[in-house]
Amino acid sequence: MNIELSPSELEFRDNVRSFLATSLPEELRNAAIVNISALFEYDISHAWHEILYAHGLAAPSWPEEYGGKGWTAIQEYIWRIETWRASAPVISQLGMRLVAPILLQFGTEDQKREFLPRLLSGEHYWCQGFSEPGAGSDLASLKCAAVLEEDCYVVNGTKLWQTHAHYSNWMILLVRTKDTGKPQDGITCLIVSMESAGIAVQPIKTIAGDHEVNQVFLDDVRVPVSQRIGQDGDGWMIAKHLLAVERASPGNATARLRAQLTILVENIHKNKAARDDPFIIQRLANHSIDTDVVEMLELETLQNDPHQDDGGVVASTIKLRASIVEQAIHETAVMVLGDEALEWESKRPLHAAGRSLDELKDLAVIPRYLNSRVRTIFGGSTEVQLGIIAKWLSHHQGQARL
Amino acid sequence: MNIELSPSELEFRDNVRSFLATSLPEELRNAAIVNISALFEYDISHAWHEILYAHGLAAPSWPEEYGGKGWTAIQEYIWRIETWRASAPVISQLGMRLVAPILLQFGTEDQKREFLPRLLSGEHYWCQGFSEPGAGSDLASLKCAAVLEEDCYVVNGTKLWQTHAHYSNWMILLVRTKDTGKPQDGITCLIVSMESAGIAVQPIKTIAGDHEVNQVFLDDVRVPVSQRIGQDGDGWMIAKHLLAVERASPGNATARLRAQLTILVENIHKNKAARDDPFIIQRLANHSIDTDVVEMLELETLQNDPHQDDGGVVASTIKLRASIVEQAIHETAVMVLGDEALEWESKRPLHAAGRSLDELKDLAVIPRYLNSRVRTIFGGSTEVQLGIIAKWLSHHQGQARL
Amino acid sequence: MNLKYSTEQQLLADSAHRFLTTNYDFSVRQKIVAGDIHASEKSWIRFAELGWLGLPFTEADGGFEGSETDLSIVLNALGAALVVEPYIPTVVLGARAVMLAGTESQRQVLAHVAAGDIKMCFAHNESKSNGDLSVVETKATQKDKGWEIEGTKTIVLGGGEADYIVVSARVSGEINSKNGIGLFLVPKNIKGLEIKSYYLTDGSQAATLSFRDVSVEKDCLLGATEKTFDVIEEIFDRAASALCSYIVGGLRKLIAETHGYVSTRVQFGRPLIKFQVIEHRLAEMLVAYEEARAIANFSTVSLSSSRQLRMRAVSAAKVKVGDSAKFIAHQAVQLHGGMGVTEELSVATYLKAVTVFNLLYGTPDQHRRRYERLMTNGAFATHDSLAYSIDQ
Amino acid sequence: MNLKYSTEQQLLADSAHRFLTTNYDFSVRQKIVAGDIHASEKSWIRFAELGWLGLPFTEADGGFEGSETDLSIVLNALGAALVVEPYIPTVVLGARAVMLAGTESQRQVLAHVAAGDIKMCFAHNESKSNGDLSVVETKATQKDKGWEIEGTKTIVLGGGEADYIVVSARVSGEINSKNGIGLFLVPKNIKGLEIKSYYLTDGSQAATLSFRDVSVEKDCLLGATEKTFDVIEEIFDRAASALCSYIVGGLRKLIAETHGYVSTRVQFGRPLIKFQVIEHRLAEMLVAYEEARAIANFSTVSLSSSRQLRMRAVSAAKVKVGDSAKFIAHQAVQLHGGMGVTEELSVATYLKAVTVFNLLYGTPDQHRRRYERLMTNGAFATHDSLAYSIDQ
Repeated sequence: MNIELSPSELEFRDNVRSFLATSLPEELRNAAIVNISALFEYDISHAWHEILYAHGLAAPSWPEEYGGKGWTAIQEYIWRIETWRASAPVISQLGMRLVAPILLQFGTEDQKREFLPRLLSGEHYWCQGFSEPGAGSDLASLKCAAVLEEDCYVVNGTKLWQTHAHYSNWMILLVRTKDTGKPQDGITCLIVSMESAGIAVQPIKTIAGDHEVNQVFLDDVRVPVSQRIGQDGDGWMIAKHLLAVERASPGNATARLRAQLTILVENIHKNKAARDDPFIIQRLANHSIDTDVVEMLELETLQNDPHQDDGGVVASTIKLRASIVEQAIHETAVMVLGDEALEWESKRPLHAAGRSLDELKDLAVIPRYLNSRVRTIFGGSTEVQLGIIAKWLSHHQGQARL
Repeated sequence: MNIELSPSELEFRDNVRSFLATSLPEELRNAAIVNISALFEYDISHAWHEILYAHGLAAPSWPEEYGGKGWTAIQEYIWRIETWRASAPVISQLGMRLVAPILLQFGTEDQKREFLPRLLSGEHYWCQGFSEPGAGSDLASLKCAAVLEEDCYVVNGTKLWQTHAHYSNWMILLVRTKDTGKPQDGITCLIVSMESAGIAVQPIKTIAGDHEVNQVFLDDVRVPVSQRIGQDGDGWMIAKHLLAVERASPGNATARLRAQLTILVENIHKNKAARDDPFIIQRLANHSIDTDVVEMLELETLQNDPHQDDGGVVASTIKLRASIVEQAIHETAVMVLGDEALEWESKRPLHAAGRSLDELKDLAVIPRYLNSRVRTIFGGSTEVQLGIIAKWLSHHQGQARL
Repeated sequence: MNLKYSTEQQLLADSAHRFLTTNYDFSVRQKIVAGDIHASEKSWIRFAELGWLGLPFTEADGGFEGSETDLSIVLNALGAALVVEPYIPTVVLGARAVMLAGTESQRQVLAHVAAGDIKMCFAHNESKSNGDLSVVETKATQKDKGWEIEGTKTIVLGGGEADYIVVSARVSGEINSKNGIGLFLVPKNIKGLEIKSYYLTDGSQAATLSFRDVSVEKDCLLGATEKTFDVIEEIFDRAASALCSYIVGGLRKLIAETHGYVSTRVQFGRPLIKFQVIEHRLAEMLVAYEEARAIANFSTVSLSSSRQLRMRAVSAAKVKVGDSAKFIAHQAVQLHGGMGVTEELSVATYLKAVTVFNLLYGTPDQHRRRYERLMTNGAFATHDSLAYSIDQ
Repeated sequence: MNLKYSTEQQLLADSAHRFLTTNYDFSVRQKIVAGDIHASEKSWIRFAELGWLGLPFTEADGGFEGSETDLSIVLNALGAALVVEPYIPTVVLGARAVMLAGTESQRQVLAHVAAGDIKMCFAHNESKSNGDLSVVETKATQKDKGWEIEGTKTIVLGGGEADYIVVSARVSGEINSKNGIGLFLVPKNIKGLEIKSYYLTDGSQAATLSFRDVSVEKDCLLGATEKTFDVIEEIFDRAASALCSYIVGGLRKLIAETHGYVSTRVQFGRPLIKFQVIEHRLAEMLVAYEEARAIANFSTVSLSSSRQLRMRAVSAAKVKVGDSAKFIAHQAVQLHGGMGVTEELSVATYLKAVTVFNLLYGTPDQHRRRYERLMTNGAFATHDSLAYSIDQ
């Protein structure tokens, strides 16, 4: 075993670094630094999307024929580490990393031609209509129903937790098209224009005062059959595939953590009491070691055969640990700032609050801590991950990986 | 609310202190200080029993007519705190605090006359035959069977975890006398002489090399019906009663913890690196605060009406926390001594190893840490306690105590 | 020793909780935080009518001579409802300074507090304090007719709503000398006082108070300056203890809310509480609550005891309640899943209140260090029972 | 970058585990710990035959030129079986000192090690060390024909079984100077050397070595004294990393044992593993194991890298593996219930091995502090990928 990058990989990294140094506008960078919500605010991520698109870097991991660069997993990894390191925003992952692979795998040629270029250019912005009130971790119990009437599905129901639905023009939707048999078998995947008649988006304000997620009501929404992905009843399989794709995001966890660590280190440096506090330094060291561990686990996955699914046990381990480590980092950030962190600025997005960058950095600390609580809830809660891991272990008769 | 003792209670404490100062022999004290197992070694606890008996203090909480002093709960509390504070051994609790209340409550006059005085004097030493292989937390599933033949029960089966069975001359035993109906209904309580034919005691060596517990095999052991406690089938009720009595041991948890803390403080004082280590001092402060909490919870119980059973939720909380705090104290003790703790002295009892008191104190650190692991297992594991607490909370519709 | 509530105290607790459950539920609180001043004022008047605002004052000062325990009971109920009005700044801090150090004529303000006419605050913290109570840079200079105050006070709880401010200022000595600090009772509308009001994480209100050449009368000085540091230290401890009682009330509510949620929310065909992991998590939350409750009571009973016992008990409580509160609030959010991080349910607001709690009047780390200092200086012995405190 | 085992390495792992499962199960280990010297010697010879004892040596020295990864694979297998023979003292410590600093003639000892004829140890620690590697009070004074060594070495792993001892002694400088330390290769039966052998918690063997006027030849000195501290530091790191690989093997076994136990043990009518709390606990143990495994690999690959990366990686590993190991061992005992604390099952012995692990070659606290120093001194940047290490 060895851990070092090859000379050509190091050169690739240096090229990424210089691209970022010249192409990332300072105002975007400053806005990204004080971004508090789970995703980057639409105004900054979209602006960055356009810059990347202009440089052919909107979706570098896509195949070249669709406008990507066909990067290797290690190159993607380096890209992520470097963009977070440079405090660049991350552009919407939903379209780029979830919708696109589904279209590539299951979409018709027409669907690919229609949607992939607009996704790449940023003209289309996507949200995901999977969860419902009462169907989150337990996706198979979803109730939102679609009835086929001639060449349209007529959809009725409610979806919950649609991130950025209020900015989106398209939604990828799971609906129930059959009520009998195994609940998993009656699910179908549709794509729906958010401008369709009968769609209402209701904002949900979350713990730090952000409007990031929504509840989406569908009332007799007509979706042409041509906007079905795969066959009727393929929804569960597509969702599972999407989950597997979601797992393989090389460097996502590490890059996020290293970026949060960097902000924390900066805050500790600014604050003499924190700098001299052995307990703060101890916490920082623990966070750094925990991040080293997450990175080792992620680096190992770079060599994995993407077709050899391990049931997600490694992805679950990484997700579980990275979530907890990130929460702990934000707890330390609150400790470092102390009671100075308590002033609440309610303007959102925070970067538009008309305050100085230094003030914004302090004002971001508690909102970020509060928002970090969702890390162990969304995207598969810690409890769900432990269930997956336990199942894997029993399946392997208690034998862990060597 | 107020927390202070009354002047007469303080006077009582001072009397206990002077009694201990004059009556506790130094060699017993030194042996008790390096006692590593869950109970005090028989040789020291029995010697101390004889001294207490001579002073009429072998069972001060018993009613005066049976040789006790009829102490109040607060007096008992003070006694416990002071005896641990003076590093006195604690005499066998099984006979004094478990068998005696059962005899007082359920025993015949003959049984009381026969057994209580000998228990008090120390002539009889008891062990408990409840658990079995496969029936620990799940006591109702016990299998050791007794068949009535004329005026004797004939007992066959195996009991596990009999503490000090190898020093005992009597055992209080739960047996199955009925195989039909609810498993709880077919259990009967017997008292058995350890000299009975058909009893074999097999030592179990535990993690720190101690011989403290045993497995007891019963092969056609004949027990006269006159040695049954209560009626045939009363065993489960008696076990439940015993559990309730066991819960009300005012000061037990606090006094133990304060004694362990005292040893830890002494070890830290001796060791300059530990004394100057902010992390060690932080751990010590946490242990001390945790002990303060356990004591507050115990002090509150002193005013409880013993007839008003709360289902054991407070006792469970105290047991759960005290076990964990004690384990953490011993982990710190290992850290304080560092690699100097690693030498293993296998002689048991440790106090008889022919080493100096200072050496013995160091040699006791790791065995004590290892033995402390049973705290969260025996006497109702942490998982069992959480189950009791959860049940209570649901029974009270989620309303905690004010 | 007596660690149970009396029958009267049980009644007080029941009535306080009942009153707030009926009149100050989460929707009322949300309205108040969104700016409904009328609802807030109405609540404050009701607090006065219930006798809560004058609870600890002597009868002569218009109060009810309530005990520390009585006060803790009201604070517990206020915390269960997460009341945002400045009860602690007014009754526990500002008024307490007057009680401890005021002359008879200065104490006249207390009757107005009890009646609900006057709110107060305690302006001591400065940007350089960093947890050290002796740091006072704000200056009070003696002028012919009185004093002139100059300086800035930060994170003054209730500072934007207070009618009267108790402000500390240095009369003599170095910036961090325990001697030479004066406390001054100042009305809010005095010339030269600029109040910059803002909200904290949980929607409660605080302010930065800037004193620019503020001239006050001679009789605004509270008590002798030699004793002022002790007063400040006691108020600090009383504030920390009051916050503990308040948040413990919130934690109890949070457990009830969470228990209710997991009992009704169905996943994979059964209520969440039927999953053993959830069941045990709730039990762990209850254990943490019991610990917090017990040690908060220790701090309450310590307030009328010796200085060293008080400091030990308050610091133990602030550490343990802080850790327990964080655990319970985090788990409450976790068990609520996505709903736990919306502003629709109250659970997110309780987490915010817990966050504020852990940063005010000493963080758990700061209190742990004070506890360590007391322990290593021999202010208490770890082998003694807490009940031995009286003759130490 | 390559973080997978090669096919050959996979085979090495399989054969090592298979060999020890067959020939060194828990009952064999118990016999050896109880004093069966014959069984122990037999095992040692087999280790030699399998090529484990000369694994890292060059071919010229009688070895197999195994990589750091190869060595970690064997260590992992040894840890799974909790092998008590002094493999680490001999191969990783004593022999490594000779490899790093020995002359060709001194290196002749390595072939004997590889053949299983000679065991070694590394005697550096002293009672005043307290984690500081530069502390050497033992003195080496130059005499006409060679050196005279005087001093006492404590907690020398394998010190009672070693045929050759590498001992550090001060040639010049202050007691904690990094300069002026010499390493000497000394046979066990030399005049004036008193070896007080004893057992550690887990049944492995250590000794106190007292040197009283021990005269050694001139050519016993290993390498130049200016470089000796670097050698000692590297051996310290290699020891810590080896211990990590060893104990990670044990942890994997411990999880398998625990999984097996809770799968068969029935309580309240069903196997323990059917209780969700137990199921999730096992999952948490696996997560802790994965963390330990991954970071131990980081330390392995760092050993042939720069000094700073090595120190960072080894300290990160010793901290994380230590914490994970303690968690896993505690939970393994807990889930075994009463059986977990008997000497009948192996689980108690694994806890003892974990306890020893956490006290040898730097405690988690000591390594955390070294990691902190590297971090705050800028030896690495927290925003850089571990894979960037090469050009830092």
